[in-house]
Amino acid sequence: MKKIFAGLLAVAFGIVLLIGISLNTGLFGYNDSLPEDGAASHYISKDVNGKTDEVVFGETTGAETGSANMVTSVIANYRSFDTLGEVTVLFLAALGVSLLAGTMDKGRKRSGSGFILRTSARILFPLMLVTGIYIFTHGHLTPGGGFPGGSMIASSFLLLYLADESFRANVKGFKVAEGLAGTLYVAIGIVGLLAAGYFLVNFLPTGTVGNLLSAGIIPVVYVIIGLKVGSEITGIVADMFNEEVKA
Amino acid sequence: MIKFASLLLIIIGLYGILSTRNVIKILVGINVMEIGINVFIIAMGFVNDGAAPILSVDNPVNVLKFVDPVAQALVLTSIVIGLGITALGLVFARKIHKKYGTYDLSETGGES
Amino acid sequence: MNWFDILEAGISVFLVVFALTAVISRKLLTSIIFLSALSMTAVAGFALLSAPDVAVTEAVIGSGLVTFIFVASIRNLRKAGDGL
Amino acid sequence: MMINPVLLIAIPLGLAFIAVVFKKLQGWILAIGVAANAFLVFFVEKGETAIGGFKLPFAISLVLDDFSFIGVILVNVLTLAAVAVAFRKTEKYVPVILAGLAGLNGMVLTGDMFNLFVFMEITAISAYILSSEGRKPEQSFNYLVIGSIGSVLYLLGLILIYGQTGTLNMSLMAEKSALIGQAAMVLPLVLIFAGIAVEAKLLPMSGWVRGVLGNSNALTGVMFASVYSSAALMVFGRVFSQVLIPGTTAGVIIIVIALLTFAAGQVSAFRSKSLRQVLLYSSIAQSGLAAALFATGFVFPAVLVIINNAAGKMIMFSTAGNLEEKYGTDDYVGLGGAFVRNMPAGVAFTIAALSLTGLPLVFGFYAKLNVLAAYLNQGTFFVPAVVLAGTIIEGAYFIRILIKLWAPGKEGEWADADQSVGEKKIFNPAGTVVVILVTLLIILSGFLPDSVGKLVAPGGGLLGDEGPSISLTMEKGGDQ
Repeated sequence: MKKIFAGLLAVAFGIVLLIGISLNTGLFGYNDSLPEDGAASHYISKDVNGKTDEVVFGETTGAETGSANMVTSVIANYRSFDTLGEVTVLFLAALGVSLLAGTMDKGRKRSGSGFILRTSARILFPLMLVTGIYIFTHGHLTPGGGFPGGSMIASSFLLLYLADESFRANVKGFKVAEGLAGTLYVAIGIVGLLAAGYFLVNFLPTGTVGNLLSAGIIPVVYVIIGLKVGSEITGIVADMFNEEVKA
Repeated sequence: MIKFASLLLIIIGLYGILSTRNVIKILVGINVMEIGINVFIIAMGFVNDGAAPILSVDNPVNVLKFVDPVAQALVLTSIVIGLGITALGLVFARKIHKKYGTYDLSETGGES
Repeated sequence: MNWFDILEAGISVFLVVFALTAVISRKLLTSIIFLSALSMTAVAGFALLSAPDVAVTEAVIGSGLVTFIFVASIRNLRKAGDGL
Repeated sequence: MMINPVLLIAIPLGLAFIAVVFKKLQGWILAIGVAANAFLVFFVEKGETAIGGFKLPFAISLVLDDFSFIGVILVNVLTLAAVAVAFRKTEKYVPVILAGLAGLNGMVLTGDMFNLFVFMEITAISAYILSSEGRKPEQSFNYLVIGSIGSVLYLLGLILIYGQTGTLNMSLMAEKSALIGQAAMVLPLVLIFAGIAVEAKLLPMSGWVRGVLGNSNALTGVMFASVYSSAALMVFGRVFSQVLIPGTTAGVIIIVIALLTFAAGQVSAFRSKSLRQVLLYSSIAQSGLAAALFATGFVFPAVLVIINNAAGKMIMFSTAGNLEEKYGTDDYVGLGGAFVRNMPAGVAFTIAALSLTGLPLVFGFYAKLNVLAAYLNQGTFFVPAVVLAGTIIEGAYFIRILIKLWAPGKEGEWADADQSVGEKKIFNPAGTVVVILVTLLIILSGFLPDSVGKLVAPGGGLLGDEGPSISLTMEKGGDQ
C-alpha cells in the first residue's frame, strides 16, 4: 500500500516538475551561450573589477585571479565564502560522526586482511597520497582541487587502514590537524580583512597566469582545504570503521 | 537528453525515499536525488560545443565558448554537502540499528 | 547523430536504468552497488558536458567514499544476521 | 568604532575550529564566543559589504539593513540566553553551537542566494546533531530526510532562476526576475518555498517538528523554537518580500499554505496533552502567521510576530525543558502546581503566554494589533477572522495550562501543599536572571509600544513596506 501511495505522490510531483520546467527553460537541448552580462561571463574574462585587457595563458600578469582554471578561481577567489561555508559543513559532519559513533574501541578483533591486500596497500598508499597532494597543489592549473585531493588522501589512509592490523588512525592527531586547518582558513580571511579591508581578499600577488605560484592565495587556500578535507574524511572513515566492527 | 534524465532521477529518488521504511534505502534515495540535481545543474550550465573552462597551453586565450564555471562551483559544493549529510544519516542509521535492532523504521514506534 | 548525441543518449539511459534498479531492488547490497554505478555514470556525464573538475570530485567522493561508508554500515548487518 | 558584519560569522566559526583543538577550554571558548557575538552585534556597520574584494553584483555580499539588523540581534542575543539558561548541557556540543551560530548569522546577513543555501545547510546540520540530544535517533533521522529533500528542491528552484537571470546576487536577481513572465516563475518560487519551509516549520515540510521539539531539553528546545525559527522566518521574509516577490498564482499558493499551517498549528496545540507538544504546535502556528504576513508584503507586523514568538518561546521552552527534566514528566496534568513552587519561572511563563496570545499591557498586544490593522487597512476581512479565531484557541489552551500549573486544586482556590508537586529549583541562577530580564522586556515594551515601533523600524518601514499601521500612543494625533 505504501508503495502505491509513494508512487502516486512521486508521479504527481514529477508531472508538476516537468510542466513547470518546460515552461521555464525547456526539458531538452542546451543554451547556445551564457547570459551575456551574467556573473559567469565576467568570471571567465576575469574583468569583475574593471580590468578588461585580454587574459593570455603564460603572459598576463597581475590579473584579478591568477588561476588558469576558472572553476578554481570561482571557488577560491570570487566565491571563497561559499567554500568556507562548505568546509564548515564537512567539519560539522565529521564532528557529528565522532560524537554519535561513540569512542574508539580499544581491543577490537578484526577479520584478518589477506596478504594480497597488505602488499598492494603498501604499494598503492604512497601513490595515492602523492596523487592527492599533486591534485590539490595544482588546483588552479588542472581540474580538481582541495576537495578531491583531500578525499584522495583520506582514501589512501583508508586503504592503509583496511590492510594494516596495528594501524589505527590517530584520530586525535587528525582532529587537531582539522581544527588547525580550519583556524588557518579563517585567519587568512581576517588577515585579508585587516590588510585590504575585505574578508578573504586575495592579498598575495597573482603572478603570471599559468605557472605554479601564480594565483595569490588560491594555492594556500587549496592546500588548507586539502589537509582539512583529508583529515575530516579520515576521521569519518576511522569512526565509521571502528564503530562498525564493535557493533 | 541528460537534462530530462536528471529530472527523472530526482523523481525516482523522491519515490525511493517515500516508498520504503528501510533507513539505508531512504539514504540511497537521497543520494539518487543529489546526483540528479548535480547532473541537472551541470546540464543547465552547459553551452552547445562549449569547452572546459580552463586556460591551458593549447587554448591560451578566452576565444572559445566556455562552459559556465559558476555551475561547476555550485556542484562541487553540493557534492561535498551530500557526502556530509550521508555520513551523518548513516550514523543515525547505526544508532537506530543499535536501539531497535533493525534498520526498519516501522518498528520504532513512529511518532513518539 | 554525431558522437555527442549518441554518448548523451547512452548516458541518459544508463542514468535512469541504474537509478530505478537502485531504488527498486529488494536487497540492500544490490541497491548500494547500483548507486555506485549511477555515480560512475554521472562521472561520465560530467566528462561529456566538459566539467572535468566536477568529474574528478564526483569520482573520488561519489563512487569512492559514499559507497564505502554505505558498505561499512551494511557489513555489521551480516554479523547481526539481519535479513540483507 | 563600527565593525565589519563578517566578523559576526568569522568569530564563532574560528572559535568553533579552535574549540576542537583545545578540548579542555571548550566551556570558556563557548562563553567567549557567544558573549562576544551578543555584544558586537550592536556595533555592526550598516550597509552592503562585499567579500573577497570584488565589485558588488559579482561578489558575495552581506546586507545589513534595518530588517537583517533585527534578525542578527534576535539570533545572537537569544543564543546567549539559551546558552546561559542551559550551560550544563552544552559541554558536548560547543563546536556545534558555535558553528550553528555562524551559520545562523550568515543566513540572516547574506545577500547571495547560493551562499544562503550553504549557510542553511550549516544551520541544518548543526540542528540535526543537536536534535540527537533527544535520544530518539529515528526522529533526528526523519528531520535529516525532510531537510535533505528541502535542500534539493531549493537548489533546483535556485538553478532554474540562475539559468534565467544569470546572477545569484539577491538585489540583481530581484530586478531581473521581475522581468520574467509569471508562468515561468511559479515553479522556481514554489520550489524555493519548499526549501525554506523546512527550517521555517511550514506545513508540508514540518513533519519533523513534533518528533524533534517534542523531545527537546532546555537547550535544544530554546535553540530550535526561538533562535533557528526566527532566523528561518527572517530569511523567508527577505526572500519572499524583497527578492522573489510572488505573483498572483504563486502568492496565493504560499498564503494558503501559510494560513493552513497557522490554523492546523492552533488546533493541534489545543488537542495535545504534553506541555512541549502544545508549545511546538504553537510555534508552527506562529511561523504560519509570520509567513502569511510576509507573502502579502506586511513586513513590519511579521517582524513583530517573530520577535514576540522568539521572546515568548525562549521563556516557555526553557521552563518546559527544565520542568520535564526535574519532575520527569511533560504532561501538564502531572505537573500540577509546579509554578507555585517556582514563582519566578511561573510568572515568566504566564507573562510569555499572555504575550503570545496578544492580551493588552504586553508586547504581544502591539504585535497582534499591527497584524489586524494591516489587513483591515488593506480591506481583507477573511484573514483577520482566521487570525482572531486562532488567537481565541491559543488563549484557551494557554489558560488551560496556566490553571493546571498554578491552581490544580478545586475550583477557585490556590494550590495547597499536597496537590502540587515537590519543591524543586528548576532554573540555575544565570537562567533565572535571563528569564526575568526577558519578561521585563516584554512588559516594558507593552507599555511603550510606539517607541518599540520606532526602534524596530527607524526608517518608518522595513524592506519598503509602510511600517507601523497603528499608533497606540496616548497623545492625540499619532503619526498614522
